[in-house]
Amino acid sequence: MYSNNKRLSIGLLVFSIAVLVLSVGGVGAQGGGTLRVGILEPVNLDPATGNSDDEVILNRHIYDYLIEILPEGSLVPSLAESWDISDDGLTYTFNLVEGATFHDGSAFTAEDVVFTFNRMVEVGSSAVGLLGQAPTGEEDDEGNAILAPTWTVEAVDDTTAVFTLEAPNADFLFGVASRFAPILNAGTENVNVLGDDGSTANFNGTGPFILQGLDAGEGATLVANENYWGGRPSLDVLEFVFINDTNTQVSALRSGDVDFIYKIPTDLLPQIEGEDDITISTVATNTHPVIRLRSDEGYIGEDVRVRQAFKHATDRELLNLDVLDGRGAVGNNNPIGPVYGSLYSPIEGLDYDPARACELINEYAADNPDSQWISMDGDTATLNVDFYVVEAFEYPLAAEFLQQQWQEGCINVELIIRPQNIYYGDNEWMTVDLSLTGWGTRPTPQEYLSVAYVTGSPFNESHWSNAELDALATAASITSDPMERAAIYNDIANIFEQEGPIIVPFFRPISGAYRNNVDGLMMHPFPGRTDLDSVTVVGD
Amino acid sequence: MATPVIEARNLSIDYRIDKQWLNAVCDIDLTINPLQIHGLVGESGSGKSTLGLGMMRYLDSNARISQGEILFNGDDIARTSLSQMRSIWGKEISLVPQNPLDSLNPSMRIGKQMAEVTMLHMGLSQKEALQTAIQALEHVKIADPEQIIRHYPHQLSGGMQQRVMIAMALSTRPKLLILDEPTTALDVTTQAVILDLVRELIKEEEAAALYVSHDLGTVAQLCDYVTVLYAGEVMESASVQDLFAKPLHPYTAGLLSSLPNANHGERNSRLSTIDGVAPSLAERSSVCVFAERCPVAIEKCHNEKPPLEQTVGNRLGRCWRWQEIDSGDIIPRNKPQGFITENNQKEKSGLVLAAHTISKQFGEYSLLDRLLGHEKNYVQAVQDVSLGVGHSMTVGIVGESGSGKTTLARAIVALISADSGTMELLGTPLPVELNKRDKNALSQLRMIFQNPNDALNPYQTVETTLGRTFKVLSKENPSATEISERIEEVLQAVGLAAAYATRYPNQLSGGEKQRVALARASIANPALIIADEPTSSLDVSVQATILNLLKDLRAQRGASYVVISHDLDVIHYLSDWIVVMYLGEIMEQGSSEKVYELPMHPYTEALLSAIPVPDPTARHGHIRLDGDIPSPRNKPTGCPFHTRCPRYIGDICKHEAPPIRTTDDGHQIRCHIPLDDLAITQKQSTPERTV
Amino acid sequence: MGRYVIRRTLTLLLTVLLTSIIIFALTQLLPGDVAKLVMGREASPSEIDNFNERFGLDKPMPVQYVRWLGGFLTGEWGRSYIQGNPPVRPLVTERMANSLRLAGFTLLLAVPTSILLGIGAALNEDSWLDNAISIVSLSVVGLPEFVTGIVLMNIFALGLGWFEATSLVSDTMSLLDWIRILALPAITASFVLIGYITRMTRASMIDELKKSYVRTATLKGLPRPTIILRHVLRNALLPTITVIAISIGWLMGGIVVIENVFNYPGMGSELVSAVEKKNIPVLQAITMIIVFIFALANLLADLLYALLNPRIRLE
Amino acid sequence: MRNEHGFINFIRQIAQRPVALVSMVIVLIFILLAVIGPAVAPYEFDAIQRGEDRRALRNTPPSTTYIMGTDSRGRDIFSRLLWGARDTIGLPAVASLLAVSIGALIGLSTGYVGGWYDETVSRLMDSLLAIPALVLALVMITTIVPILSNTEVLGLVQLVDFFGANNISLTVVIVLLYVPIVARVVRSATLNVRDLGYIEAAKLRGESLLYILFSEIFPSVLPSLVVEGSLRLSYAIFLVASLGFLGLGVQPPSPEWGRMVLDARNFMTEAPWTMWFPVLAIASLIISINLMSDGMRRVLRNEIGRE
Repeated sequence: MYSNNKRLSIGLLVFSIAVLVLSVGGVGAQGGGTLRVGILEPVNLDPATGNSDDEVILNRHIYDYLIEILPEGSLVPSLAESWDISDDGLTYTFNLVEGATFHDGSAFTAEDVVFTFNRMVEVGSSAVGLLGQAPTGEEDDEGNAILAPTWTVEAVDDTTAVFTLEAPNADFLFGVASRFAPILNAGTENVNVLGDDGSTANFNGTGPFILQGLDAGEGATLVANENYWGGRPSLDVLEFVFINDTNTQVSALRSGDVDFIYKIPTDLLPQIEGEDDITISTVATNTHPVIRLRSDEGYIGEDVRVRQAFKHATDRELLNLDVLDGRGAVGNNNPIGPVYGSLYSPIEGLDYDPARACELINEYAADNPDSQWISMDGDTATLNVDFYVVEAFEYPLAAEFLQQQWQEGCINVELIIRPQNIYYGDNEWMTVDLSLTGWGTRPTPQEYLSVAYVTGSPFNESHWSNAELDALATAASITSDPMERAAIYNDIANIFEQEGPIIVPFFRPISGAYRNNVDGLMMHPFPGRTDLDSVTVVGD
Repeated sequence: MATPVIEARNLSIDYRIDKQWLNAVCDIDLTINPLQIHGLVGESGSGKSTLGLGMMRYLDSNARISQGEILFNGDDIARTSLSQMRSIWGKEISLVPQNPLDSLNPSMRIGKQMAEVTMLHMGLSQKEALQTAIQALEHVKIADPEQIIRHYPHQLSGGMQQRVMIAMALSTRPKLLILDEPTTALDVTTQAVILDLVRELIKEEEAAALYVSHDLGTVAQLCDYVTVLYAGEVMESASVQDLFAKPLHPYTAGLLSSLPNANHGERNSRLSTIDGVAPSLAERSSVCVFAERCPVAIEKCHNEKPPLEQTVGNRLGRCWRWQEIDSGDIIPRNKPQGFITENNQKEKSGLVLAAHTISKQFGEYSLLDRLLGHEKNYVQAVQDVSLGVGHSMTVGIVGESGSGKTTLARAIVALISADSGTMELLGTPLPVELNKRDKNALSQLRMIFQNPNDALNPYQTVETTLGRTFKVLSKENPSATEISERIEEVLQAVGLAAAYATRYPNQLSGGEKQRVALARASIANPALIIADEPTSSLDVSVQATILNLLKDLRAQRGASYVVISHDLDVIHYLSDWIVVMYLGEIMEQGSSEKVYELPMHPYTEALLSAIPVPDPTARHGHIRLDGDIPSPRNKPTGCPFHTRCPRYIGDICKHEAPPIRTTDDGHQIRCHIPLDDLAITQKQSTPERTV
Repeated sequence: MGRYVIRRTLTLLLTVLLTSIIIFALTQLLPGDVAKLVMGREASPSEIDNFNERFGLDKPMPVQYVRWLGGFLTGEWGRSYIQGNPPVRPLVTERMANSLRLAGFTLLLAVPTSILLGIGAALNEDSWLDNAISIVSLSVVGLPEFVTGIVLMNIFALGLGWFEATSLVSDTMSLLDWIRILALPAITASFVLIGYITRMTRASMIDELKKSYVRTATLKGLPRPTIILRHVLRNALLPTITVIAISIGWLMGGIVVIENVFNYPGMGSELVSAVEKKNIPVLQAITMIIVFIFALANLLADLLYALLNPRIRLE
Repeated sequence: MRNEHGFINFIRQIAQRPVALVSMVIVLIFILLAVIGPAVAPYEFDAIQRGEDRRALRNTPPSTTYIMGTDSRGRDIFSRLLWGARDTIGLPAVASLLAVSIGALIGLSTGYVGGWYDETVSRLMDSLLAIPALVLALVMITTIVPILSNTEVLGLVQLVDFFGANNISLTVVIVLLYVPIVARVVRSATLNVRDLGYIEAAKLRGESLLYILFSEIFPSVLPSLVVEGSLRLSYAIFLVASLGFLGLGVQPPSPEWGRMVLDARNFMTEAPWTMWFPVLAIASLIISINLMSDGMRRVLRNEIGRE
């Protein structure tokens, strides 16, 4: 009770100072100011499971990670001052900062780390997959294999937390740094659940900002944490305004109702480019659409010729030009893009050749005269299939262009544009023959493989199973040497190119924009992880 | 002679219809002298209401005074501004309108509405005005006026509402009162009371009045002087005695002789009729407007408009031939003839229709009512009614509103299902529910509806309506030619040319519609036709033709009729047997002569007494009933009539249902008073009527 | 009258109950697995189980309905599935307050304007003024709200800068701030209302003017303004009052499009987002509130009508 | 007395009212466009430009080649409007026709038969009316589409394939929303004539229920049905456009006008024509329908007044 009141009074004090500063109209000594960020309404605020940009950006300012991933991809200390990895790669020892406190005043200790990571297992966080998990051999009621983590965590003393792994995991640190792993206060029961009176006591982090109020559907107000262990942030107030439509976000930015937004549809960019008081910040990311053919038995992508035909029929360069005005990076049909630097392999792919596509379709048709997808016009075969497209970014537009391109390659598709709630909520993305799914940026390329491409991976939407790929992926997961890893990924890229059931036409850059009175802002490739605590806002 | 209260000279009022100004009333000369009640009589469309309201300079928004002047207090109010009229309206000239409920503001208390007038014109304070209103209400014999001023209009009965209107009109002691059909919406017993009251008050207040009405009977009873209007023109104008004694205009003569009691009980002769229909506004000609329908029109009448000139004595008239009429050289009306009876089936034994103890309740008792513990709220519309109809016989059912006569008729044809009781048609049982009746029953038992305007489907031609009826009801499947032959036949029988077959109802006049309805009822040769108020919405001149037609049809085809009417004269003229109903029960039934000429039951007696006789020399019936007809919801116990009965004999009437007393000839009377006692007093009162 | 009130109230409750079943059934049919929608497409099975258990979604539907109804009636409206799972009631009541503000402001604009226009048109029936008013009111009533909204926004917010284009509501706003935000949505909504109410007022006014009691009043010698004000208006406004009351219901829930255009945080826009996110507790609470207000507004309309109309009141 | 009867007379009287006449002509033109639009449109509705051309053709202002300019995807707005007339008018027209037919049937039968049947059906209709139209539409449309597209009911599958799940569900929504309203109007019109002499005369000659409903009562409710039908049409267009604007109606690339406004909204300042043309089209269509039905209503009122 006492601590609550204290926290409240500190909050009030801070807030009144902020208001005072603002109302005077001047800018405090620290630069300060209020930054208003226009975001979509966050949905799931549980730090261990909330995964969208809009969820992460809120949590990452209230909480701290053990390890921070910088925009360019490197891992730097945060709550963990340093870490040691044993030679066998099975023991990770984290040395924690001293003097960090949670917003309610309690001290940060290794117990909090243990609590956080164990809770992730409890609530079934996706991060567990990154940290490492393996089948227990048992199945649940619905026949899904029950998985168990392959690591344990313990607190050696207040400032030392140790993870012990059953098998080496080259990306383990990325798991620790993942967006699902902000450090919670040990013992918090309803993490990030508002109190009956709307109180924010359960948003108890060590982070640079304290959540002051959260109005469902409207916004969240965060105030600077005066006692932040890393030094008080420059901003006095960080305000998130929920605007559920990216176009409206753009209008709000232009009218000055918000200072920063981070997801601007490509076709709106030209109009902002003309604005004097707005700066556009574009970061290359690994965000990409995946056009995937379901490849298990009885589905359209079962025959590798069909997969290849689709690739030959797709002019990825042109698509990048048409859809993104050439802003994207042309992909080469595997999920690992140029942002991963050396891990990206710029292989020579199957070239755009609609005639070749037609040949392949014809061959396929000759071998499968009864195929439900084939229709014959004289000697020419045409492949007909429904093309499900998720309604996100400019993907529906891309689908329209693809539809036109494919026609020249003897592929005739009917577009079915689906809102996300149906496409994902009704599991269409996991079941239909041909679809376009969006994939966002992941800190490590390995994640794509383990989540969606190796045999039996939980979101293997194409249901592809390739033993060679599986073996290479496993090898990569335990290889920490970058050169060796790059070589493995190169092999993987070749498999994808020749046999893979997916087309990755481009990697989409993400553009944010801020008003020119915002200073020191640097967009993160995963925009939700953009760090705003050193940003200042001048004047108003 | 005193200066007239108001005088119209050459007054014409036009209406703008379809971008054209049409003459509604034309060239009117009308003078009302002090203390005079001036009757303005005419059929529908004659312009009497336009003129009546026009006299007080009140015109519809699409009307104008096109010529002439109206002199009131020496000023020509036809030319004054509306704002000047406001100081006259309600103060010097007041209106008692036709429909009191519509004429009162539904959301304002009676007292406030009344007070408005005196506050405006007499400068009274609200308190004084309310006090005046109470006095005014007392004046019109309303009991408990302190309560009434707090009521809203809908809480009062029609008679009370009209008393309020009268009280309001008289509250500023106006010089002139315009009464626009003040009793049309009222029952005959209430009408009698109101007319008495009006006459009394006007005399008392020393006002003059213009009484606008279609009813020659009330005019004869109330007025001193009468102006007859036809197609917007004055036909004749005379003192009430002169006019009724000797009409000098063929129209007036025709009107008077078309009344059902004009034959003085000669029930087997035709009524005199006025053929044709009145011209519409657009059809009015520059010749004699009545020439087309006039039985004595000569060529001149079709070429020149007769002037309104002074005729005998103080009378005015507009006819080229008034001298010949006056001298008795020509009889200005159609000659009534007897009815030609072809196949008289009167001798046939047995009954066409026998109904035993028919009862019908209305009202609901919902689940919610039960939950809230409300009393059952039934209306006993018809109770234990039995009657029989013989072959070629007409049974007339008479009663005021709420008497259950229409309910009874509808129960017989099964438009509503009787709750209890049995019926037989031509000796075979007749189910009470319509869907259980077979084709034979349906075709033998037909009905004519009250309102000719909605009796025919506006979207079907006469041919379609008649043809469908014939096809559905005939026993064999008639061919198309048979159907069209039959249509021609019945149209002829009801006096319509074959060309009418292709017309739609909106191309027919009211009388023509009722003829088609009659044709429809008789097309499949029914044994019994139920006619519910067949003439009540028609003008007297048209009523006569329909009444004649009904009689003709009966004479020729031998069908039986049950005729329902509130008009005892009509019933008497048509029927062999009369049934008198009150609050759902039969009070008296007997042969037409017996009931009409020697009524035994106090109610029948009162009813007869209330009928205004179109003869100013006849003494008014003296029996007046107190109060209003009780609501059927709160039907009195015992004898239903006891609350108003002038011969109430005590608690027995209140607590015990009266016995049915039957005389030798089947005359039945429900009354506690023994027959002999009833007969004695009746003999004293009946000779007063010059029937 | 008492009986009438009881009957109407019972009917209202019955209707609301029936509607709640319809709504509940519909929400169950909404596409997509709730847990997946909330937890994200890559949620693990255990995540989903946790979620379902936490919100009782593993129970059979009738059980869920009864629980929900019971909770709703006792004021325990549950917690939102999303955004820190705030309790639903304060969330919805806040939206309701916003909607009420907008509704109130709209009525303030629309009612006097339209009644004056209606009376003006009726008193000059078939004149050029009447025709002009009729054509304009028919036109604005037919325009989709997004059309008027966008036009107004272009002119007054983006062009002239008088009002706000988007409605960013905060707790510390002054009345003037509110007006700047409410003005455009309210004007947009009042266009529709003005169309309706003007026509209704005109029609009933014309009907009333033709009634015999007006003639009676005229022939009492009362001046025209007195007749209009004292006699005609009260009767003529009866149907108008009904329309106004009903439009409260519409303003509270039916102006989704307007709220969308101006990004106004009313119940309508919350409803849309609840449908999209399948945030069933919020969705149900909001629809129930809207239906209830809608029904209540209708009831209010009927009762007002009855109260002002002695013919019904004294029945 | 009138000699003409029925429809011709009705049209003639409408022709005497300039406002009603003009709006009727405009409505007819729109309907004509819905029928022949695609045939006369200079370009395909989904003719998006590819490659380098696209950048140049995006959001170009009106010119002789593209008389209403192009949209953000380089598509000819004029052509899209012409193609879109079918979705914008056709679907609401079919749907409101269905709603009017079903509503008329329910209204006639409940009004005439009465009793518990009337009570039950009317209560049900009231419940549907107790939910604001757009709210019901929102919830239903998101519900019906997936149900339809996942259906395996034979016949329905073909229907969905042919018309599209979205169009069918829009139609169902409109029908569900408007049937109660139409039924209410027809019911009260039926109640007005139910007890008239000519209906009772038909009863008394033992006519069947269907004959009475359709041959005797229907003609007299037809005028109010026509007026109500045209009102419903305008509301249905309104609704489809509004849902399109909310992104829930007819799905792209179909050029439904409400959806066009939604898409154009982002370019409100850069390429205002992309928004103004569809806005103008919707506005003039709906205003014309309203003025037309108002004209019809006035003519009908005069008719009744005169009889």
